[in-house]
Amino acid sequence: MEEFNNNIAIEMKNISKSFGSIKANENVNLTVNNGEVLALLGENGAGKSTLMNMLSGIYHPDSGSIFVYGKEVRFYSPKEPIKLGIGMIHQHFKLIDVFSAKQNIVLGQKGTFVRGQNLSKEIKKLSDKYGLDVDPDKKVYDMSVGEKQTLEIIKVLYRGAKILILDEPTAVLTPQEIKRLFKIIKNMKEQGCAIVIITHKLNEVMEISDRVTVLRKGKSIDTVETSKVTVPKLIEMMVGKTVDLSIDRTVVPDKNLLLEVDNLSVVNHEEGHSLKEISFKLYGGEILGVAGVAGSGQKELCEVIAGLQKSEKGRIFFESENIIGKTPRDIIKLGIRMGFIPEDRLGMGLVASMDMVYNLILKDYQLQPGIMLKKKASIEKAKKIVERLDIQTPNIYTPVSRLSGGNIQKVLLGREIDSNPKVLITAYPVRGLDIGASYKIYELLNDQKKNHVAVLFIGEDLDVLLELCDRIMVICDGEITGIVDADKTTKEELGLLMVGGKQMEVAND
Amino acid sequence: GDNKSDKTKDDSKAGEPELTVGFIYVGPVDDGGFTESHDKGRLAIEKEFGDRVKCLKIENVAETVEDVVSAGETLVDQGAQLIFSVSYGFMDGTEALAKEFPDVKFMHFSGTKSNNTNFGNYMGAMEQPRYLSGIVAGMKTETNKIGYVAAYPIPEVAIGINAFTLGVQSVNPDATVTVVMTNSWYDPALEKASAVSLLEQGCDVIAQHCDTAGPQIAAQEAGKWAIGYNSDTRDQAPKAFMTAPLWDNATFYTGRVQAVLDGTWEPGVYYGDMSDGYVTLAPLSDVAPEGAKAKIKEVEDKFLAGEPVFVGPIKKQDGTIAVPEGESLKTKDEIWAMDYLVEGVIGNYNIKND
Amino acid sequence: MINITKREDLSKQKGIIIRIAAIILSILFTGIFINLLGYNSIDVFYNMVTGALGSEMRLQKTIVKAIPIAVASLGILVAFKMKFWNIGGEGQIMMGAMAATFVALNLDGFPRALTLVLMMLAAFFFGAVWAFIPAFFKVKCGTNETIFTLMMNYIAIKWITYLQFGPWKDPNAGGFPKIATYPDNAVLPEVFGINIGWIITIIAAVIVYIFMNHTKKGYEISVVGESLATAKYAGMNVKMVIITAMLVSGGLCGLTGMIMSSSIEKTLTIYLSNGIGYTAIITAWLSGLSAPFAVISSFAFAVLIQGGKFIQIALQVPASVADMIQGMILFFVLGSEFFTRYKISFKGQKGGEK
Amino acid sequence: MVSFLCAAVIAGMPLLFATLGELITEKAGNLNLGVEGMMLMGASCGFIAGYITGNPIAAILAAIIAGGIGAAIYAFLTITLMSNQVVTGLALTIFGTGFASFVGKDYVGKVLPDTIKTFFMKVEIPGLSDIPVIGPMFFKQDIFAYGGYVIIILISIYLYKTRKGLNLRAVGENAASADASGINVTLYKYVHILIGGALCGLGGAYMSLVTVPVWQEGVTGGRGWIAVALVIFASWNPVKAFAGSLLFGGLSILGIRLQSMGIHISQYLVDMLPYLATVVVLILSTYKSRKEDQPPKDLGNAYFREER
Ligand SMILES: Nc1ncnc2c1ncn2[C@@H]1O[C@H](COP(=O)(O)OP(=O)(O)OP(=O)(O)O)[C@@H](O)[C@H]1O
Ligand SMILES: Nc1ncnc2c1ncn2[C@@H]1O[C@H](COP(=O)(O)OP(=O)(O)OP(=O)(O)O)[C@@H](O)[C@H]1O
Ligand SMILES: [Mg+2]
Ligand SMILES: [Mg+2]
Repeated sequence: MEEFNNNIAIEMKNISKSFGSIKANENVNLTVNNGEVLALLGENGAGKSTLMNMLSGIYHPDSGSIFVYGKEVRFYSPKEPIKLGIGMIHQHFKLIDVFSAKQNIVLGQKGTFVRGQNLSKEIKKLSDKYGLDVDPDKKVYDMSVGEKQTLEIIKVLYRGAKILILDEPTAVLTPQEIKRLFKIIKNMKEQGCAIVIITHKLNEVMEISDRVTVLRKGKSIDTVETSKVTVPKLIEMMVGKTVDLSIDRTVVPDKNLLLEVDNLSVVNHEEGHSLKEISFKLYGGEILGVAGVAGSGQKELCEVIAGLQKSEKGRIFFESENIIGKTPRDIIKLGIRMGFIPEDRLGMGLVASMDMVYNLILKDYQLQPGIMLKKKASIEKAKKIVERLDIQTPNIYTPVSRLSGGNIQKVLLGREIDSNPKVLITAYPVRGLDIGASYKIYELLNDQKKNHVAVLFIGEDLDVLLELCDRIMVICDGEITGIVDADKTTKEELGLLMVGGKQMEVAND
Repeated sequence: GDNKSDKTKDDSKAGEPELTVGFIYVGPVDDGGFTESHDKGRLAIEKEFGDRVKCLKIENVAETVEDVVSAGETLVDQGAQLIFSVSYGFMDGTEALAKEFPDVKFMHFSGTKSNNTNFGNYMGAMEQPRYLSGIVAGMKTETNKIGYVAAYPIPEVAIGINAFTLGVQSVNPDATVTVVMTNSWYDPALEKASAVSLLEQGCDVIAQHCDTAGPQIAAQEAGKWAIGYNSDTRDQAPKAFMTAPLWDNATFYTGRVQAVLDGTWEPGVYYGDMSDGYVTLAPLSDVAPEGAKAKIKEVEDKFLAGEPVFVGPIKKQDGTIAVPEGESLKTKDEIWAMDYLVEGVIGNYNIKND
Repeated sequence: MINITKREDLSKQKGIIIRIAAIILSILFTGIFINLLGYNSIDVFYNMVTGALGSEMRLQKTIVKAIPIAVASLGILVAFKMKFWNIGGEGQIMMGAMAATFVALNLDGFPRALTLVLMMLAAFFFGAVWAFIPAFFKVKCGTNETIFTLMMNYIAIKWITYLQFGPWKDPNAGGFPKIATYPDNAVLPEVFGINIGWIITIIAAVIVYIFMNHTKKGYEISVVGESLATAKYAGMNVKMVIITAMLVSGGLCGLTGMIMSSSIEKTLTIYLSNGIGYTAIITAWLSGLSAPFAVISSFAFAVLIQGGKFIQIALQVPASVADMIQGMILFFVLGSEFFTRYKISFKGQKGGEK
Repeated sequence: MVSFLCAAVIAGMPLLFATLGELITEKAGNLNLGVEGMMLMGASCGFIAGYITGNPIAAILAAIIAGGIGAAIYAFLTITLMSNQVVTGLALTIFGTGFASFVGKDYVGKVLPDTIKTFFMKVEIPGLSDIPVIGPMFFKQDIFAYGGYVIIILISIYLYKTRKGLNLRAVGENAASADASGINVTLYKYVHILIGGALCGLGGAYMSLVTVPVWQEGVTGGRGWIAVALVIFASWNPVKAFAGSLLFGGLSILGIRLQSMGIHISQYLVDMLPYLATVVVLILSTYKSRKEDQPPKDLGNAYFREER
């Protein structure tokens, strides 16, 4: 017993924290041992990030106590936890873009001068130890998401962290990158570190964690050993009831060609990505999945179809109209009904500080006659969407930034669906959403498909792609490496195509 | 609410004043230059009349009609019956005020407008002491190059430059006067920098028609000599300061107030000269050239006797005749019609000709 | 331990209470400060308020001062709503006034109404042009508008200086560098003793309110201000939106210039704008970028200005004290915004069941 | 020509101090438009202290403190109370101008004691001052200017070579990230805004103690605004700020130089040059924009830890 106690890295007791009237955490308890991975699970807004932010000094608990290695501590800023060896990797990276890796690593550290050679050597030693790979002089703005995450990890390790917190680290990673990350986590665990990981992907929980703590509505529900629990049981703990996790894929008869992309090339100078001579067809009544390593050209593909990017060459036919070179405005004015759910919901799809009504007008106002803005219809529409998609919001006049990720996504999806689109482009629509919300979204997409909408679904979770889509198009480095039927392929095959495996036979019918 | 304001008044009064006088100033009263020289007149009123006359002033009024009218209205609101507005740029504002308050008397400095009921203007024959200061400069210069830091290309400035230059040439026909315009009445750093650049061009005496002592300080730092303006600033550059043409507003202002108290005030155009003591030349300092004192006395006596400053033949910069031989500019209007610089001046006056 | 949390929804009542508390506090603190400077703070505040509002004439003067601030604030807020930091109001006012002056001086003999309308159009147009230049470079190459618009102020003022001293110099002004006074048909008429600028202000406020809140363009401006990417996503022509908003913003500032030049000033001078372009930034911000509140905050600021002028005369306080009072009150009002957005609680030992 | 360059250095010095002050402030993520106000506070207080004590060090300290007090008001409002930076800066200009005029009321036109004048006299640096052009331009200046050179070097080293400088840049780039890295964002902002204010105060004091040297209302004559522009002109680089200050100093006296040489060119249009130059540089700089030359990303934003 004594020995076990010595092994406790973190103990959080009766932690409470409110933001205004919202009780984000209420008497939460949590224990993390050295040499173990604890998964922290819960729906959106359950209070996971809040709890961990208190451990990293970003927030200060209203009440309760925190023990680190058996000693009670009080954190008033991120500085103190860093000193105690607690490192957190936030969901949104906390890196300085114009700095090099090296500069980011020494940020906030003791010392007078930014050292050159020695520092690089130290970093090299550290990355070798954990099997990480980073170029110390590369600027963050030149890095891929995976590299940035690696940098975050090295940053934490360089500070001598023995306790590591990862908030949704896999949400933006490719399967390969996730695999690598897990290897690093296991490596660290073997070195005796204590690790907390927050993720919405239950298979990851099963794979990596030793124990699971579940939060629901700000309260800690239970902690169980991973080996003694099943996925459905975890979901029940999270949601409070059982949830059906099957996606039914109906086949819609008589598909008609709605969108044809022909020999399309795009260069994105800003981010250095591109699309090279891609061609494919999208039919009404199907979901075409797009798989690929992050940054393979998914963003460019969506944006060029939506008219937000210029193309170098090629054509895009909507029904029979060539919409290449048309701006979103032209497309709207042409009466083409196309829905687009971009990757960055609050940055692109919605106006964060505005309420639902003003966010719904966004897509309608252009077609209103006259110069005045007419809100009435949108108010009705907002009410309807709230009801139909079961959006949790105080009222339709609450700024959308106040809603949770899942509800924000529903607002966006609700708006795009409401315009009765013929083509719906969705980029990572469930990113960061909890299980319940994700399946709600899948259901909505399936409904669209049944209504003969052509859905382009950019996804990252291969299991979901395989279950949800009719066909899957794999892109690698801006090129199509294959378009395959979802029920005739495997994860392995997709994985191979994603890293540029040989061109597969095209399943265009 | 009225109790309160009565009380405030009670505090400040010791016997009701017979007259309230208002001053509208373009700068702060302690600008060490133009506004301060006029504020000395206000202080003289306070000293002379004590409790009989109350003085109100407002500083930093912008040269816009809006600001001037607003200041004037508030002064009248506070009981002013005689208002001096002390900047050329206040002319239109003062005119509007005179129209708005026919019972209040307005005096505008340096302007050209007036009426015959309640709006007059006043100005001084600064060309007289300027001419005298030119004599000092002309006698002092060794390089025969004299610098002149001026504010704006306007008649007042042109008259000053011309009078100064004629003074210089009366004792030193070979000397030239190089003019630099700063386009500001008041920019200590720029005025000094202007003087520095003149000194570097070989000028060894710096005169000025702008409000700060910057040019004199520059001259002192270069080991050269200077002629000030507005106030006797010999403390600021004791090794350079030779003399300065000055205003003496005390007599004029107290006289106007006395006239109002006596009921003899009349509007009209006042052009005070050396015989009135309205403009003077500061006593020469130790660095002034030998013999200058006598020479100045001689010319000053002529002026006091009524001789004009601008006596023909006077040539313009381009060599054409401005005032033919045998003629001279006598009245204010004749003098203030000058829109040229005289021969011997290096510098540009009329930018329309650019 | 002090704990600061963000407020979610502040009730209107509480918001008003906080703001009133801020004003009371600012008066208290500023009052102490004034006493430290050696003045009686009760007198000062009493006179500031009565000086601005205490009589019909004073109220009129305050309104006259509020008019240009309000119209310029309306312009500024349009740009600010788009997060385009237009601090070029000053220059846009000047260019608007220049255009109005050109019309006024060249269309002598036209009917008054027509002249005035043409002047307004010209002023709006030139203010808009002056704002268009930074807007154009913003959309073309993404230049920083804050500094660009600031520089445009200086360029405008130097340009007007050039006109005033050069090509536009009134030949009938006796050589003085002033631009001719407007003929009567180019002067705004008065209603209730105040120039009709106040009617223009109300109309402009209503139009801006409707424009920003009830038109498609206004909506587009808000969206562009919040997120460029979203605006593009929604098919907005972002460049056109930016340009349009800046044309409106600059146009309104230009109109301000017309009102200023054709109401009281009746001419154009380099001092015309007199810092209104900067003041309007403050008032626009304090209004929360809402048109009706911009009018109110402009009026409040005018009370400060008029009150400040008044105490200079009534209490003979130096201009600098009025400036400091203005600055301090602004500090408090700005600081009080914090308490409307955040809540402070002091945590004792009550937390955590032991 | 050399004398013109010399004069340009002097004209550029106050700009240099103020620009460096604003640069440091902006590196901490704060845009302070109160430069003119802080310069005036420094100019008047520096002059008064010098006049009363006759001690140049006291004068400089007073200027530093005065500029710092102005900056402290701004810092408290924008950091702790998170008020809008642009508007707070404008209010600071109003306040600072009034404050400087008020305290300086009785010192207008007063003459500094000789101890101060001699202290700030031009001194040649042996050896260096003999270099053609550069020598007389830079190494025949007053001790205050030499202080300016030292400050440029110190700031450059601080910003680009030290950990603290790195932390500072991080605060300006992304306050939330800096905070999460254990940097005390509030402290960094306060300290650097105060240093910035102190430098602005020094810029003002250069005018009242060296350039003119007298105290007069509005002695800085709008140079504070130019400094704000210069920071951008210099793309947040202290060395470029020096070059920019010289250029602007030179342009500001170009008109009068031409006049004194008898060259006729409309002065009003010459006066426009510095502003036109800024605009042109502003436009050109967008064409070859390196990410490192861009403004600090968090410039103008208040930081609140619990904000999302
Ligand atoms: N900075 C904040 N300001 C206000 N409220 C907050 C803040 N952070 C969290 N909350 C509140 O706390 C609750 C818990 O949020 P938290 O981010 O911890 O959820 P989470 O479990 O991490 O959700 P997700 O899975 O979506 O990341 C939310 O409902 C939210 O209302
Ligand atoms: N500024 C805010 N004020 C109050 N509550 C907020 C605020 N921002 C977020 N929240 C709350 O925080 C909770 C979690 O939000 P969060 O943005 O973390 O969602 P998320 O699902 O994690 O989305 P994402 O994956 O995009 O982060 C939500 O319940 C939301 O209501
Ligand atoms: Mg979270
Ligand atoms: Mg989240």
